[in-house]
Amino acid sequence: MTFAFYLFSCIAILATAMVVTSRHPVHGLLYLVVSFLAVASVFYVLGAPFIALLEVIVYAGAIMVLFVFMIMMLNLGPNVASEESQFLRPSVWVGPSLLCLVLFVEMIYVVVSGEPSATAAASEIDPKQVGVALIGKYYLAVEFASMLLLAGIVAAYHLGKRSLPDETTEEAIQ
Amino acid sequence: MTVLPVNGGLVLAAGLFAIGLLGVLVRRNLLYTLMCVEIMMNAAGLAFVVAGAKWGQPDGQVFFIFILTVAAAEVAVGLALVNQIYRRFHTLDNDSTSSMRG
Amino acid sequence: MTLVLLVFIPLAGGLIAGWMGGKDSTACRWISLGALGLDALLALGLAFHYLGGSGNPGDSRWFIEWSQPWIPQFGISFHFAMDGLSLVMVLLTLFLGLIGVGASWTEIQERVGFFHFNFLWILSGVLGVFLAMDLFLFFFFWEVMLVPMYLLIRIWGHENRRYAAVKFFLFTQASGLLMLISIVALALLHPGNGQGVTFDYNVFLQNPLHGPAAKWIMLGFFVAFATKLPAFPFHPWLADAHTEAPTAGSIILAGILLKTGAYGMLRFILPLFPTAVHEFSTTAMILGVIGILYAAILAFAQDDMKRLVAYTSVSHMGFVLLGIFAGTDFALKGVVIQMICHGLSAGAQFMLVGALYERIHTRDMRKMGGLWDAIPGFGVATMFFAMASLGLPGLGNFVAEFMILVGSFQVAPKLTILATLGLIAATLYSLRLIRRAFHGPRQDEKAYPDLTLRERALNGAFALGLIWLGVYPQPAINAVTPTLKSIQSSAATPMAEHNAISGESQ
Amino acid sequence: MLNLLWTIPVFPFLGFLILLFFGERLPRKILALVGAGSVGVSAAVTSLVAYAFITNPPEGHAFHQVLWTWISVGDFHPQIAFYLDALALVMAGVVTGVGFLIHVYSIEYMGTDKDFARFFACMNLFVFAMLVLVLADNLLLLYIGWEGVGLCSYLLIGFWYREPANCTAAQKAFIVTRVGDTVMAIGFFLLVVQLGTLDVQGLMERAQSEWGPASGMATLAALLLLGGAVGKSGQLPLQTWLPDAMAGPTPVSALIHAATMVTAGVYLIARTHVLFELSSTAMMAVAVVGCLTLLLAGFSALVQTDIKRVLAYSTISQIGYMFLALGVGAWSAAMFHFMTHAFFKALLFLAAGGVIHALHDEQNMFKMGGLWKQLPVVFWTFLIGSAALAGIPLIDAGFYSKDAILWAAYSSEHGSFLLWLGAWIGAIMTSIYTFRMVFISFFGEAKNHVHHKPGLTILIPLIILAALSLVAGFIELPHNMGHIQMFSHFMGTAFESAGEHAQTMAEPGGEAMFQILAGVGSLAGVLIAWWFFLKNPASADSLASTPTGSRLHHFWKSGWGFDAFYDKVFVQPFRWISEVNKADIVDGFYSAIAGATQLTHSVLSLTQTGRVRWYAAWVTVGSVMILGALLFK
Repeated sequence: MTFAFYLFSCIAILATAMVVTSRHPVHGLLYLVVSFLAVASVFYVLGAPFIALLEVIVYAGAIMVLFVFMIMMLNLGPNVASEESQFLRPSVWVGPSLLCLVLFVEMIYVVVSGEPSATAAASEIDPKQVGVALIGKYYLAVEFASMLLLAGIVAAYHLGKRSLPDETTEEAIQ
Repeated sequence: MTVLPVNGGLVLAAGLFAIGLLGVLVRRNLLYTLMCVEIMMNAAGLAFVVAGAKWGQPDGQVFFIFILTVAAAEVAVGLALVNQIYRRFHTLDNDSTSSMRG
Repeated sequence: MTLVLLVFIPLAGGLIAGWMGGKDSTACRWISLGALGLDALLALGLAFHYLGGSGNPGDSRWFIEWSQPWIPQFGISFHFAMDGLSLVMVLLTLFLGLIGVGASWTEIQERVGFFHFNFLWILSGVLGVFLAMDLFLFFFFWEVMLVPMYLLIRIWGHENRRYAAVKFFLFTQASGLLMLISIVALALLHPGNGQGVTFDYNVFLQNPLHGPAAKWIMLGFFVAFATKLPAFPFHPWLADAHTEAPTAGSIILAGILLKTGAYGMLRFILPLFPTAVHEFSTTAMILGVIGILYAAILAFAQDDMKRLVAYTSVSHMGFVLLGIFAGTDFALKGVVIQMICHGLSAGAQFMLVGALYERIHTRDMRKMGGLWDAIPGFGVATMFFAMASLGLPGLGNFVAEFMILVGSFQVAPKLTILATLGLIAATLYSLRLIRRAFHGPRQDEKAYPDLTLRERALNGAFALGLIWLGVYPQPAINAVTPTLKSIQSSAATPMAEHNAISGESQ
Repeated sequence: MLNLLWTIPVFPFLGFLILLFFGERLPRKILALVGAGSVGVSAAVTSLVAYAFITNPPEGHAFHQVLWTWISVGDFHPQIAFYLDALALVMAGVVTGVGFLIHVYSIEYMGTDKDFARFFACMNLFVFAMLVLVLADNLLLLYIGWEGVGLCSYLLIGFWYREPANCTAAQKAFIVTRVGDTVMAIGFFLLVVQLGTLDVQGLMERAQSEWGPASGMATLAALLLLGGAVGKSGQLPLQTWLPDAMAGPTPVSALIHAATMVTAGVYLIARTHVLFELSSTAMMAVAVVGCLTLLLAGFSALVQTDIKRVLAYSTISQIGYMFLALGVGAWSAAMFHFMTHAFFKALLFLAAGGVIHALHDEQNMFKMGGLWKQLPVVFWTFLIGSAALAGIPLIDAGFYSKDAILWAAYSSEHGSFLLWLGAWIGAIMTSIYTFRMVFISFFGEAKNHVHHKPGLTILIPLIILAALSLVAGFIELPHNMGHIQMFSHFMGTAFESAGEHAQTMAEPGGEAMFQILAGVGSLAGVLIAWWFFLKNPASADSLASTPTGSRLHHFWKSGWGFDAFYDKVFVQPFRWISEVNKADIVDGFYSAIAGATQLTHSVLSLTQTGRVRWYAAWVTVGSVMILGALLFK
């Protein structure tokens, strides 16, 4: 089990790194799917099969499909890739990388210094438990989440319309 | 009885988060920015699930579900915005879309 | 219930006037006049009943009291009460309110309904301030009068109104915040009546707060009231607000809103924090004296007529501050008379400046001169109120200033002598105003209409009030005597030695 | 009859109200009737009251009439109440009597002025205020009149307000007297706080019983009251306003700045004489102020060219005599001189006004000359007035009243030889400058044409006043010449101690010598004036053109440099401060807060770039720092 965990972890890290560095959005997207699948496996290893399934269905499935649709709709030409490579000079990488590294080190420090026993007994938490907690203790949060989704739908519908009044350019002219 | 690599899980979450953040900071393409935000949220969810697993409680997973919801809504709205922006500016470079004078 | 009605009538009148405004602006003026007239009749009825001798309520502190729980968890209630001091201030408010409606009869031509809505809501807030005996309610009304006043300046003001309105708002709001903190701190720190937190004035009154906390809370109140008053370092908002406000706004601002600061000091600071006041009184009196002289010098230098009058307000309010913190019988009674008289004289002066502006379209005295030739009625009226403002004996301001100065002479002779120099300074700026605007050669040969009948009537009302208070102020003094006595006895403990001295020498 | 007392001030006040409200609409004849008539009625009532008072004196020789209680605070109850005793009666008589004559005179003098109604309104208001002042039963009510006359003085000096110089003079008069009034107000505070009343009689009793002689408090209170008196009466050091006050119309100068208002200070001190008697320091101060003022003003009068300014300085000087008399405790002598002075100075001003009027507002004496033939009545009355002013022996009122003062200055217990000497030199100066004025303006060659001769309404008041100037002196004669003491006996009912002074003066031999000296002095003055200004004018000019002479001339003419001094020390710094601080430095502090806020805003708005990646970077930096702070604290 431990071995599986480390394996999938490595895959997730590598795939994610490829996402960040890839030149073409579609390539990045595929790496992202890989990453999500790896994380789903990690979930399974950690004893959360329901979440692993959700990860695959919602993240790797639905959300990624949305991205794909969007890329297809925008119909980005080949110049995007070359443009990207222009942006991605090494000098651009240095600062943010250092910053993220520091943040990473700090987080590691938190994790390491927090608890002497680095491990815990594995115990699977089945969907039933999750369901009871979700509809019991967190019923109000579920309501909020549903409202959020509704708001997301409305917003996406509104923004997705073709003819929005062109405020930005007007302001730019002023 | 197997032993869970709790620390390993948290370190993985931290790593994914850092990489996602790096992407947000470096990439100028809005699509990439959105993808990297997804990565970061996923990492956060991972941390929740690991913590839940450690204490043997379902709450971590519940929160992953909430994060999932937020991510879904965010992607929907975000992609609609990307669509709109591309239509208006004919580019996805988020530096060139700023009209603020600041 | 009468008290609630007193506060409620202007509120309702404001709503109706605002609603009517779009259709018929004359009707809307009459409605606000009617609402205020009704209110004034009510207040006069109360005055005759309770001050006219027969209806003396005996030993009770309040004439009328009305209380209804509002937020019982925190001991907050709709607690209104009226005593002599409140009654006098209510009468002044309604009098100036009526004058204000009259003064803006022709001046305000745009958005008349909304103007009267704001105007009446200010008055309602002021009435609430004078009647509320729950500190939370007091703060509520304190804010109610603020926002419409801001709008009044912002919308109907003169050239620089935006700056003035924002300045007014920021000063009052910042100081109001301090007061809110003080009120909450007082409610939390006060032992109360043993039934949890309370904001009730009577409870605070029975058991004044002592110690270092009292000092800080007192300072919070002081800064808030001193800003409203305004006292010396907190005065800069006033000149701009008064100068830019429309005439009715200036009248209300100078006549009543400033008085809420003095009222607050009398009502809350003196009796609730006797020891703290005792320690602080010298500082406050020094601030008062500085205010008197400093503002007088500022007034002397101004070219803008309205600004000059505005600074005279600061100077006169310095006397009020001096008197309040002198705390003697003489001084406190003088303070009340000064509040009324300043309301009348400053109100009249602002009205005259406004009427003059309507005719010659400037307030710059460098562009005036020799106006007595063209509009002698204005000259006479301005002369009269300038004389009132410089404390000519026979007019109310003299009685007030004399009593304040005698009262403060009992406790601080040296400071009083300095304050008395303010009388000379008042002469300087008043005469300079007359000299530059009305005397000297004419600057142009245009003919201007003199005071109309309406303006004469309004000025006459002011003048009669001042003469009455100048030769027979006793009714006003009698009305507030019980209140001031109880304020003094609450504040007396540490001041006993002073009163003993002054009592013996009399 | 005495109950009519309260109506005396009411009539002029009614007149004022009528003129104020209907002045624009009524014809001039009615205006004149109301303006002069109201004062006339008041004078008639005064004489009725006086008759009742003298024939049938009330108990204690004082009548007290309470109208209502003004203020009542604690034990302090000033009332609106009138108090009539000999002192008040004499003052009221002079105010209404002389006032009436001057009003009548003004009907013609101001006849062509377009602000006829305003003039009479102010004059009536003045008479009202002055009557309140003299009849007041307490100092607070007196203060109403006191400031009221100040206001009227201001209004009337600035009557021709179109001329900026007049406005300046008016303002100066008000402000300078206000300085004195403020000092006096402080004195009131002291009295109220210490003695608990301002009621004059009660105050005097309490002062005697609680303070006693030579008490520091009494000295302080008396000196503070003196401050007010000095301001109103144009004495050192607040005398500078009075010469400028001549900017007003001449009847105003006659009524306010010669006969009545400026003597209010004398009245105040006489009224509170018990308080002054408690303190020899204060008495000394009064005497010294009087003596110095009469000398200084005498020298200034000597070099003026404007006829009204000569008279103004002479007024200052004569009031100096009254102060001197007060300072040596010769209360009734002071009041006697006040009365005769009111007659002859009003006369002089009115006669001078006649001349000025006849010459179309020419006030420079050196442009008059030779007028005695052209304006005979005016000339003779002016001459009588001058004789009274100069104190020409035996024939006129001025001699007797001034002589009483001179004698008291030497013989009284507060007096001294130095005070007498000063007063005597002053008397010589008086007669020099008076007859210089007479000789220059009425004799010599005519330099100006008389445009129109004064009518009867001008001449009748002149003649009446001239008669009074001659005969008024005979009601009080020194005991070696007739020994009539009507006036001092009458005044004695108001001043309990006045009788004692009469006894200390009983040294017949010495007094005769002093009378002769005084008479010789004034006659010598006439001779000197005749020599320098009529017989031999060149000698006066050559004296004035020597370097010392011209400097002295200039110095005296500018009133001993007081104006320049006050300008440098008070006026300029005040103007400077007010000009510098026009925009209110305190506001600068708040503007600085606002400025700092705006500065911070503009700095921070630089970070609002709209570049999402930078925002994210800043968020990251922030979280790194917060995490770091938490971990490695």
